[in-house]
Amino acid sequence: MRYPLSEHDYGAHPAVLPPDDPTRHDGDAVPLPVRLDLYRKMQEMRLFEKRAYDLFMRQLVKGTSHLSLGMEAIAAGFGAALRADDLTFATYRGHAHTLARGVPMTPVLAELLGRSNGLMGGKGGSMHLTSVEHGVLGSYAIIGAHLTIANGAAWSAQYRGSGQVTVCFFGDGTTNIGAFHEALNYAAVFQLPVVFVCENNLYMEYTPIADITAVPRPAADRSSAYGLDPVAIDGNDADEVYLTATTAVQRARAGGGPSLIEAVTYRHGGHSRADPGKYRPADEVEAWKRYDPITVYRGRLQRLGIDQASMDRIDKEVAAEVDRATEEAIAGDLPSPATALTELWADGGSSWHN
Amino acid sequence: MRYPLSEHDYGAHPAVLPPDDPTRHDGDAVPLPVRLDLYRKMQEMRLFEKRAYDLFMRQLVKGTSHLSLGMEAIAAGFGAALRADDLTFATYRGHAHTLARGVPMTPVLAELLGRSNGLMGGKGGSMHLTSVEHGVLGSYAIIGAHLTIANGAAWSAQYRGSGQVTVCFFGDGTTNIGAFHEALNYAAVFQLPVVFVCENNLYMEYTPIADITAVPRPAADRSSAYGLDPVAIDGNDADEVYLTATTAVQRARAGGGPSLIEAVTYRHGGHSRADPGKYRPADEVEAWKRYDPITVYRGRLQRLGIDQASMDRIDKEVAAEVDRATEEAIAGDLPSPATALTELWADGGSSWHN
Amino acid sequence: MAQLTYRNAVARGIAQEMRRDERVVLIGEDVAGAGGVFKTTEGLLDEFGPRRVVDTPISEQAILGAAMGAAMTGLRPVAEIMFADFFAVCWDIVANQIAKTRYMTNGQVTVPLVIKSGNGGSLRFGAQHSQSVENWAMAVPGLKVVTPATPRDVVGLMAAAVRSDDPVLFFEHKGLYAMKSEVPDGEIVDELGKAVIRRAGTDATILSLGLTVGRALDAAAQLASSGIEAEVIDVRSLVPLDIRTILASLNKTGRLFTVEENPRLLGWGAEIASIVADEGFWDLDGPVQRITTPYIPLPAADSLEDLVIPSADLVAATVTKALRS
Amino acid sequence: MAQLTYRNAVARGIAQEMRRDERVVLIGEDVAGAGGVFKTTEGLLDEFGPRRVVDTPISEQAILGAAMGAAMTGLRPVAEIMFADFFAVCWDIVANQIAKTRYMTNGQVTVPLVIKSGNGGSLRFGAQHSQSVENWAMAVPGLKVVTPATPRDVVGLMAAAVRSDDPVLFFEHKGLYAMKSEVPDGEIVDELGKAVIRRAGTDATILSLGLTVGRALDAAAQLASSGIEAEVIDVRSLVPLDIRTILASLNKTGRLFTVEENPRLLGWGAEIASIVADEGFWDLDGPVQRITTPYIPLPAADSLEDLVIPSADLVAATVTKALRS
Ligand SMILES: Cc1ncc(C[n+]2csc(CCOP(=O)(O)OP(=O)(O)O)c2C)c(N)n1
Ligand SMILES: Cc1ncc(C[n+]2csc(CCOP(=O)(O)OP(=O)(O)O)c2C)c(N)n1
Ligand SMILES: [Mg+2]
Ligand SMILES: [Mg+2]
Repeated sequence: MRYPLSEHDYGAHPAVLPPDDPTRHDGDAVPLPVRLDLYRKMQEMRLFEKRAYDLFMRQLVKGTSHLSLGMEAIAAGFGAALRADDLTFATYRGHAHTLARGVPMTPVLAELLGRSNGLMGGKGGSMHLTSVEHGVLGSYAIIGAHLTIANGAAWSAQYRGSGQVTVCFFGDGTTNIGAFHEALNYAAVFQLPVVFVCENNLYMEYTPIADITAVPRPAADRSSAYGLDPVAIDGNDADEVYLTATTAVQRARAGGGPSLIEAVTYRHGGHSRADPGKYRPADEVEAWKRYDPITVYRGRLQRLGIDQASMDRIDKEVAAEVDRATEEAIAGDLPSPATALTELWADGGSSWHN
Repeated sequence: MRYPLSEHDYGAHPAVLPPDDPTRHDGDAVPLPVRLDLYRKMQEMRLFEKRAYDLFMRQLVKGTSHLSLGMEAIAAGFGAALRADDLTFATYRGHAHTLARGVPMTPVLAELLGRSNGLMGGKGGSMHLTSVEHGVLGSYAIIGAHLTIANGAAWSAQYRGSGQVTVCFFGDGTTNIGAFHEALNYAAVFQLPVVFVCENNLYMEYTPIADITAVPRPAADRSSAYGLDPVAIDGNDADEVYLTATTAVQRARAGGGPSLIEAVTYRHGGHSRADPGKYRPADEVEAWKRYDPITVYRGRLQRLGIDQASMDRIDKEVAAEVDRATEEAIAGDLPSPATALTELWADGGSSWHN
Repeated sequence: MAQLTYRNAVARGIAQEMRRDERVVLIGEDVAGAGGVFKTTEGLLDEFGPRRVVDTPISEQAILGAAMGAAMTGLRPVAEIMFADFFAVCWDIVANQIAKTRYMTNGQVTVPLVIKSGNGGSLRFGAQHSQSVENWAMAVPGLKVVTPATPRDVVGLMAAAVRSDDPVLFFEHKGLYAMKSEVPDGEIVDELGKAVIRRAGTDATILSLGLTVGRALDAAAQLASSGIEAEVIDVRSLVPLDIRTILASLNKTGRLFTVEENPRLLGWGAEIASIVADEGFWDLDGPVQRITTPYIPLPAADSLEDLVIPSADLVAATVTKALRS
Repeated sequence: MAQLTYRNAVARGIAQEMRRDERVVLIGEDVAGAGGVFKTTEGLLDEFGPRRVVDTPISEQAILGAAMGAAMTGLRPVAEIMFADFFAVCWDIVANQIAKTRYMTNGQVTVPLVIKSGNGGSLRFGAQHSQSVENWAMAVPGLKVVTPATPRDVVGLMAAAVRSDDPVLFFEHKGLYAMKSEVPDGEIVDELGKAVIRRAGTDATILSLGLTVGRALDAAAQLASSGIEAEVIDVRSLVPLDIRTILASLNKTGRLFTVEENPRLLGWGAEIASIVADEGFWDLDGPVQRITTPYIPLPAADSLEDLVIPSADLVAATVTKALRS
């Protein structure tokens, strides 16, 4: 028998380091407008979540929330590869994925603040962001389930002949739960138009993924169990993500069936607001903070001839947007008490008897 | 999208045929006494289950029951490879696995008949055979769960330093349920002394496994997802099973961790008593009936110099044993009504209030 | 008007709705080629083809997740969970996802699906294949819960379930599959949330569901011969619950009995008893009594199983004793 | 006698038992290195080492299956399911395997294990992380079910749970983790199945559990100032249930109220109300009333969550209205 914590002290496991060459994808065939858009999107996610964190510290965001600071390239890269009517499924760590689809900041932030102008009127909260209008079919907070639900959306798209592709995001830790296995097999059997994206940030909550997973690459090393090709990519390089996403989405749309993509990344902060993230080797944290997807991308744009000033302008615009959203969210009313009892049923109410 | 029943009519899928050379293992290093024991055990299972079927037809066995006629080599081969104190976990299709551990026929048959001299006094029935005394830690009727429970027994053995190995049997269809995945990963992470045995009889209930599984070999093609070696064997050859079992069990006992073994076999009859098994190509059924594990083994013993008469003697002894068990089971009393309310709790009762 | 078995009525109800609405699809283990392990979906593959009637792997979470995702995006799936006991392997999808998503999204998402399942005991299948688990579903806000007791009601309630824009758990009773009775020709559509008075009476109200409807009726017949006129109500729908019919009956009879197949603790009758102890308190002439399977898993042996599931005799004896004391 | 938080009391209770009995082991997600996401197992890895305190993958079925198999073969595991909502992903292991195996095997197998879990709302975690699901467990024969309301009871009931030869579901209330109060020094061991009268009274009996104990006590204080003396009972153990204490109180007060955090339908109070409507019928001076979270999933927004979980004010108002009418 093997007990990981007999092999190393807690937090003293071997560090996993990021790639060291950020220029690898400079020459990739990604059109410049797409690249500028990717940059802007990542900044939106970054500045939005930093603000969410501040508001948390000011106790305006209650409960918990899970940030994806440092992981923005994945949501951004996939967002850019999708058609407006494509469908996405995210987790409790889903702010970025929601913004990626074009959902405005105000309702998202207002939802975190529990206001009536929140995306779900305050009833869902940070962990359940949903905007059907934008193809954001929900954020799910119990590990595993939404992979199976994503299959259903893909099945329906195929049945209805809509040509929509479904993309489902989840974490490395999620690859060890039963629903992952059922969903992947099911998608492969029926050749569903769905792309599963494992955001491998190397940790479940406070446990390194390597300690509790039988294989080194939690998703890619499982692909063959579903007859799928193993795909592991640099999740901090928006171009690598974007191109991989484009291929997988096109394949799905063309009837080529599901894909499973493992995008390796890192979260800058803790698992959730309460967590300082102390269980991670310092050199690992440092290296990944240096290999920040926004830094990587800004460097690339610069090498490709975009001047600092244009990028600064984007940053400023985004910052202004975040400020505006903050004001609008804080200005939102509390939900009307009556709404606590609405929308359980399709008739709008929650009555259980006559 | 792919719909298997668009590709072929129901029951008209490609046949999967057995190996065609039954002599391959004639020269294997299996001692003759073990071989004679394997033969006897398989006959016990066979004749016992044929009798169970008759009693079913006579409406003495109620409810349902699942026979493993044609699959005996697996339970027998593993049974012979185990130490008396090793632990086994079976499914609703578990008569053979129970007999394999030395549980006498009478209480097993009496349990099927719902008698007080049944293995569990009639409270468990055909699908839940358990004999702790013989290391038979239960038969489980809901797909998947017992793989996780087997891990617990293996963990405990390791923790207690007992040196026991746990063996867990399940079907091909079971490889698509979530608990399979969780159990395999868990066993591999903690390097538990457990052997998982997938009895691949090519069908779940009435659906060919190939139609609803993403890979051709439902267990072996998943091994690498758990860092395990792929092992697929001829489940109708008791020697191949026995030798594979011995290796895996020794490995587990020596601290080498878990194994996953896929043993390919076939059930002669339907899934359960109600099922005539009509969804299977006729040539497939015929070929596998010819490649009957008992026929294969009798042929081998004959080639190895055992005369027909000795084998007939074994058959007769076993038949007499089955007759005796039948009499004893039928002579058993009905369970006393009071027992319906006993043994929910460790205090022997079922009270929920003071 | 034709005689139809309860099991065939299931297929008829589904077929009625599939003919009407292309968005209705059926998935589950062995529901297509084999026509269901209980033969409740026989003929549907032939009529509607492999695109609308789909066999799945043994992956209950994947099945219900697929149904949910499809329901969220324009289909109206019917999914089968073969034995209701197996809800336990996919309860997250049912209780945490299907039931809660509309509320959590403040109504953005609608989840119109039906989960049909073989529920209940009396077939000697033992503890893991015999449970009555309507009460599991009743406890989770966001699920409609029905149990038909007759072939006619199977058709009518199935139609209502498929047409409902909310998720419906449709509990078929395995012990009733072989029951045969008259079912009117033509389309049958019921309304969810309506109990039915199966026998009128003045002395006691007996609530029943699924298998226990027949037993309650048998008990009422016994009671009548000794001068007690019991009113037997088939509750049919636990959510929504037809409290009005129940309270009106109690108002007439003054005594309430429930006949529940589920084990005692928090069986469906507990909720109704608690409602009655509140809203019907001043109508009660005596204690509310619940007749249930005891607090045990079901034993496999026929002799034991027959002992523990409430019988007509037990119902009659309980009512008699209560009314005579 | 030291001040201890409810969360630290959990670790103290487990440590007390681990010191006493080498067979006691602890498994769960992040329970070892991190000391639990709610910090309820802090210090246990340091004291007992990585062999007895084990971090697992996110595999709730595998965790509980491992606990069950180990319990069947000589260990006495404590397993954590982080949030009680997650019981839905492993309900098969709990409800169909752990609960039923002893009965099905006619007593051959004993399953002495504890499943601890963070239950309940009030922390603004939303619908999938806030449920009170003791009632799910109470409905399944074969599971003992406890919910401590104080740090002292956490220790005593944990000890009782670990020493029980039956499986025990130990519901910690997340909203109480920060609660701090006196806990006696030395070994504390309670008995399962005993309710506690937290405040004596003569006019009404208020049953409470977990988070609602404090709210019921606050309500009783309010009521006292307007001349109503309510007796507040902390039920503590749903299975076994201390009916005697409840009926004795009712006998004294004549009125029964339950304060339940679970949503209305088939909350734990329904069972008690149904028992009282039967066995306590002649003691009742008026309707039995249940105060529960409405029939909804919990909303995330603080303002909405506070509205729907029963408050002291709501309890006081309900009792006042009932007694004054
Ligand atoms: C079934 C279930 N078990 C446990 C949890 C608690 N939990 C929330 S997030 C998390 C870690 C998930 O890790 P991963 O999948 O890697 O995603 P990440 O948070 O790193 O993005 C856990 C264990 C849960 N939400 N659901
Ligand atoms: C969770 C669950 N789903 C469905 C079933 C119904 N069922 C019983 S046996 C069976 C087929 C199992 O196939 P396989 O694993 O290949 O075993 P075999 O019966 O062929 O030995 C099914 C679907 C079940 N018992 N449990
Ligand atoms: Mg992670
Ligand atoms: Mg099979």
